[in-house]
Amino acid sequence: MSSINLTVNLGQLQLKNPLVAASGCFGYGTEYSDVVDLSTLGAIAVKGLFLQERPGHVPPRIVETPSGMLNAIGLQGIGVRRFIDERLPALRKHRAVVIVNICGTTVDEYAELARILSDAPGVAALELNISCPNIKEGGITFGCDLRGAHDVVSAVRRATSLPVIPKLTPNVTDVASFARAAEEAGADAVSLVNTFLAMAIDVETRRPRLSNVFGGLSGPAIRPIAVRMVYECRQAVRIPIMGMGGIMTAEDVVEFLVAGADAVQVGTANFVDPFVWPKLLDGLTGYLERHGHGAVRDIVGTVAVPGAAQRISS
Amino acid sequence: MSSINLTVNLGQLQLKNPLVAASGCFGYGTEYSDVVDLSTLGAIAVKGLFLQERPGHVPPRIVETPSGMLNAIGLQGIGVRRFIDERLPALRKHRAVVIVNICGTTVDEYAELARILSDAPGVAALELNISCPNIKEGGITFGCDLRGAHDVVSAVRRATSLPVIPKLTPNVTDVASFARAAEEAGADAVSLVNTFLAMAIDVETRRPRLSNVFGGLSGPAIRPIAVRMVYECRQAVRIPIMGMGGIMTAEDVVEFLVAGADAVQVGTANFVDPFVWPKLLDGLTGYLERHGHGAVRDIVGTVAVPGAAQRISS
Amino acid sequence: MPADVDALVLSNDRLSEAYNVVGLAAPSIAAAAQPGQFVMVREDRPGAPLLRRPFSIFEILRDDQGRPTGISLLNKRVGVVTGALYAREPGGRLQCLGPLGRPFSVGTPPAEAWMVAGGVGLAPFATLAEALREQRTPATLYYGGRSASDLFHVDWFERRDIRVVLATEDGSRGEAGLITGPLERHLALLPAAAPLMIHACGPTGMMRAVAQLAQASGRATEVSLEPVMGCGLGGCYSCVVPVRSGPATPSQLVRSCLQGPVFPGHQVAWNELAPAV
Amino acid sequence: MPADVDALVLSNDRLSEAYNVVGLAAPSIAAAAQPGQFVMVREDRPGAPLLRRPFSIFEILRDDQGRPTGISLLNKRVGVVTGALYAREPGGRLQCLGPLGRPFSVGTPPAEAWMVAGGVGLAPFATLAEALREQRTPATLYYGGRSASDLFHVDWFERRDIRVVLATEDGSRGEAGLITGPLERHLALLPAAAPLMIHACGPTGMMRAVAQLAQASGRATEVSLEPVMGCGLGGCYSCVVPVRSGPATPSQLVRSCLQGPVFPGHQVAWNELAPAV
Ligand SMILES: Cc1cc2nc3c(=O)[nH]c(=O)nc-3n(C[C@H](O)[C@H](O)[C@H](O)COP(=O)(O)OP(=O)(O)OC[C@H]3O[C@@H](n4cnc5c(N)ncnc54)[C@H](O)[C@@H]3O)c2cc1C
Ligand SMILES: Cc1cc2nc3c(=O)[nH]c(=O)nc-3n(C[C@H](O)[C@H](O)[C@H](O)COP(=O)(O)OP(=O)(O)OC[C@H]3O[C@@H](n4cnc5c(N)ncnc54)[C@H](O)[C@@H]3O)c2cc1C
Ligand SMILES: Cc1cc2nc3c(=O)[nH]c(=O)nc-3n(C[C@H](O)[C@H](O)[C@H](O)COP(=O)(O)O)c2cc1C
Ligand SMILES: Cc1cc2nc3c(=O)[nH]c(=O)nc-3n(C[C@H](O)[C@H](O)[C@H](O)COP(=O)(O)O)c2cc1C
Ligand code: FES
Ligand code: FES
Repeated sequence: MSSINLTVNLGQLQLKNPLVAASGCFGYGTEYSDVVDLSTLGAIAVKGLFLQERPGHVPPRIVETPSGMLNAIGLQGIGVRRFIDERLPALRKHRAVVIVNICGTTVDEYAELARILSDAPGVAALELNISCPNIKEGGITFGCDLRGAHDVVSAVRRATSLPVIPKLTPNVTDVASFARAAEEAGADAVSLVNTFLAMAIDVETRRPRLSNVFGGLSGPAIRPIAVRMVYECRQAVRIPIMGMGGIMTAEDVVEFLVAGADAVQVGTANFVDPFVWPKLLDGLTGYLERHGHGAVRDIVGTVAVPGAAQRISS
Repeated sequence: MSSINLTVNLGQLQLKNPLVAASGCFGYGTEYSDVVDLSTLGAIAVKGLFLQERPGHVPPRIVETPSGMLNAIGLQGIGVRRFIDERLPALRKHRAVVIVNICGTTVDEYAELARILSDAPGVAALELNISCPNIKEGGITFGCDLRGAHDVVSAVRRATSLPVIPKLTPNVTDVASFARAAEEAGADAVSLVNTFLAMAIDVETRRPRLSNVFGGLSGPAIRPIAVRMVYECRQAVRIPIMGMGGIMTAEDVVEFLVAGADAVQVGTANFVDPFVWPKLLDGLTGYLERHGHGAVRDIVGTVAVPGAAQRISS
Repeated sequence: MPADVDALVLSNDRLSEAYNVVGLAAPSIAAAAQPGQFVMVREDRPGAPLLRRPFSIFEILRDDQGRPTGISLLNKRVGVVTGALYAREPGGRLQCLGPLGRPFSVGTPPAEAWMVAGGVGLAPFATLAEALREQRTPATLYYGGRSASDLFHVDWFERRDIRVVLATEDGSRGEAGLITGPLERHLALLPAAAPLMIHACGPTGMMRAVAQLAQASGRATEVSLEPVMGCGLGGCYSCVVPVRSGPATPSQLVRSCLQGPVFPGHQVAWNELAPAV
Repeated sequence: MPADVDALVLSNDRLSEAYNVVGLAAPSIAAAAQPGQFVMVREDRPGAPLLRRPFSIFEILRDDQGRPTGISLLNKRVGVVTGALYAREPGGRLQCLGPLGRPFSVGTPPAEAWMVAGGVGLAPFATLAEALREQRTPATLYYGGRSASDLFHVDWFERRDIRVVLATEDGSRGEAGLITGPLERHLALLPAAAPLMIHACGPTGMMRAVAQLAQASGRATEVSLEPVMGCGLGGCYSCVVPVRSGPATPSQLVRSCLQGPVFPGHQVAWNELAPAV
């Protein structure tokens, strides 16, 4: 490889490069060990976990939309204990850096999950899913309420010494205020964005295309909104940001970094091209070389914005 | 034509069909009189007007994104007086049904615009742009604040007997609460959605692709989010809804109607295909015939949603 | 370990207005493929649909020495990507990820194998037929369609010593009616002691009927389901189907890209299977 | 009144790795087109870019009787749509909306017309050359490019009795340097009394230099600007350029799809013109 320094720091957590697999788009990681060398990723945010196993929603669970997709998986999952017993050992064997994405229906559940995972060897950080639009209780209810978000982060902060990274929903008026609330509550970093709450209707049957009626929009369609939100949060907080939403190419990775993300997550692109990871890494390295930068962090937040520019609303 | 009843009622305003040109995407209407018979449209929402002329933003003002576009025109416009003198007569000659989209920086300005336009012959309704993401003052500041939205609508309601249709921004946590506020303040209908605040960066120059830094995302990319918002508002208010966001085909028109829109607006599609209007009308008529419906209103809000389904958050 | 092959289109044989067979250069997939496995296909051009689409591997293409050089897909045009596969001219390219999924089990004599295909459900049976033939397992293809013009490659199977039983809904070829008609009669005639495995692929209603007929006569089945699939690799959890491990146990939603697409017919909770959208 | 023509691609003449000329069947556009007008082009396939792209009308194609049958576009490959135009084979289709915009003014003798083209800025001058010839207006083409291999259709203009002056930056054809070099010298030589109109199309820097040279010698210019355009019909207000009606009046942003793309050079507020992104 080249002499470029690809490492990034997310608070206490140092990653070997800024490319992280997004939660829910990479299974528990082990599913991809055949096609991706898991140790080459900055980290893997595994599929969202509750304390308990969950069956998820009845299919159809996904539908394609223009330059995007809706999903309503409903957080089907094996629960945190089985994850620790059945998946974590294999992830460690593959030398994967594991960020566990956790989801609860109460503040206590989040804290309990954090405690359980703190004792499990091989967990690098906790991502708090306070933004899943696909479940009835918990999840997004915390993510759409500043107080709720603050409470969840504080509780988890007290329960663990692992890095705590709340994941913000874009379905709010002012995402930067949530980033600030997270920072104040002691988050090590924030990640954003989760999916946009959306809906698609089959006009022939006049029924929703998803069994759950609503689903979350991801993919290139949302990228311009996600980039704006990362930029806004960069202006609002000092803690590191993991940016995501529609990243498909190395150019998209750079766009998020330049907007203010310290690292990026890649979700939907895994479905399109599971071999995307080395392409992203090579493309990013090539970009940095071409522009004469020795380190990823040299370009973070460097978008040249004329002084006057700022969010118009609020 | 067929025997299908295409008329729709938006409160006091009856339209001959549910297809309305979206504000800012059809100039002042007159620009299109060569390619579209303006009298065949349900109505035309003309480009947003302030009391005064406005120069708008420095170019570049648009940029294409995956299945969408960003715009930051900055409401360049000729002001309400010149509109009345220079454009309204021609629109009347073409027998266009004119909805005037108005924008102010204060509540009083909205009211003043409403008074001026109430006296102008040939204005069918007022659309209150409380949702433009592209100007610094006014606009979206009202649209992101329930109180502000209520105040603007009430003030305009008192100032005019024309139908009053606030246009809602999607850049909020709970769009339905804004529809309710509008209804309570005496709106005849609501239209939604305006564009999503977004940003695109040229990674080679690391500068924003728009001179204004931020722009509004429109086009097919946003359709699933817009459909969800129309559905949510349909559950929340009794007043009619004009739905929009990424409509390109007759199938998309039906999707919005079925989700709960009484009429639809078509914006970005005009740029792609200025001859889209007869295609939409024929496609809609064909759909209704094929499904044995005698009137547009028979399908409005008919999406079959299992009892349990409802917005998960808030 | 699946490969993603930027496959050259070698041939495009249009069988009818709706069906075609696309030949693709993909030696690595061809060499690894087992009967019933699938590939995830996309077009690599700006603006092509985001998500890949699943297709059964139809034939294994071979060179003069019998070495695997590629695969073909039996395609039925129903939407954007199947439309593109129908239109694709030789010389073009398609991105093919595979082989994926759990294959059919290939029985050995004295067991017999019956394959039941409806429409494009014929796709996984060419590779299965060849594998059965290699084992010298006596095999029958039950193949149904709307009319004679919907039945393809019948002689392909006959040339490989597969007994073929046909049915068309309009009676234009083979027996009039559904393919489950002859299947049911033949099942009744087969001595209970004669071992048999039934493999089915086609419309859900057909597979369900086959599984129930088989169960009633105590026969094992394998069905190849066709849910919507987002990734094919177990990453997205979109492709789940309800299966139960025992007749009384509650069903569980399992990923058909990993645990399927081939499932024991009696394990599928047919009542809970979502209708294809 | 513009038409949207689903135009058959008649020919694709690749001039270099970057440039080509696409011939399109579009009789109605061809019949109505005036020199300097443009069309808005898109591909009608799922996933094609949303917005149309503007292209000058290059040639008017005619049948044996001289009746207009179509148009050609001189295309320079820089991105998605220009890439598609480069790749498009005869037999394909392109959606063409036009003719649009304010044309060049076609001078009459004794006035002379000088056309100044840089790179793909040659595009609007084929139709202008023919119109000038019809008026018997003496015409010169000043045509600059990076090197000889960037200059095309020179003999096309010569066959139409256009005097051609060439310049290349590397000196491989014509004069070495920028085309404004010979232009400036020739301007100096032209008697002040001889009427002249200068038309320019090319990189912004070139057009600006031409407008300033001309103004310095009291000559009128028309420049054809190339801003980003969203609709071409005056609907979106994306294509604005700063123009001023008098030297002292403040500039106004006007839509170049309606009031342009051709503007009097002295009206353009060159300092305020946004750099092409
Ligand atoms: C394991 C597996 C193997 C398959 N093998 C074959 C094969 O060999 N040959 C073949 O032609 N097809 C096969 N299919 C079905 C094929 O994947 C779908 O027809 C295809 O995804 C449709 O894509 P499209 O872009 O053409 O349709 P779209 O434009 O996406 O949709 C058009 C219509 O098809 C419906 N549709 C979409 N996906 C599916 C699906 N998975 N099943 C049924 N309907 C769907 C949509 O709801 C819509 O009504 C297989 C599916 C699976 C899961
Ligand atoms: C009135 C007019 C006439 C024109 N005539 C011709 C012509 O005859 N032949 C020809 O080849 N081109 C012509 N152009 C320029 C042409 O429209 C652009 O090159 C084209 O829009 C690029 O589209 P794309 O999809 O290939 O590029 P994209 O993939 O959209 O972008 C690729 C790159 O090109 C840049 N770009 C995009 N639009 C423009 C633009 N309008 N001008 C300059 N750069 C741009 C982008 O910023 C980007 O860097 C004309 C433009 C105008 C306004
Ligand atoms: C199928 C699917 C499942 C997802 N599941 C989760 C999840 O369990 N937890 C979570 O925090 N985000 C989940 N997400 C959101 C993604 O992690 C990511 O935030 C979003 O998809 C935007 O990124 P992308 O456009 O790159 O996919 C899911 C997304 C998809 C498409
Ligand atoms: C170029 C452009 C200019 C716009 N100007 C206005 C405006 O002046 N007032 C307004 O209310 N909405 C304006 N909009 C928003 C549209 O009316 C519409 O709400 C939005 O584009 C979504 O619809 P679409 O996806 O069909 O374009 C503008 C949109 C575009 C693309
Ligand atoms: S298709 Fe993604 S998990 Fe099976
Ligand atoms: S290109 Fe839309 S107004 Fe000129």
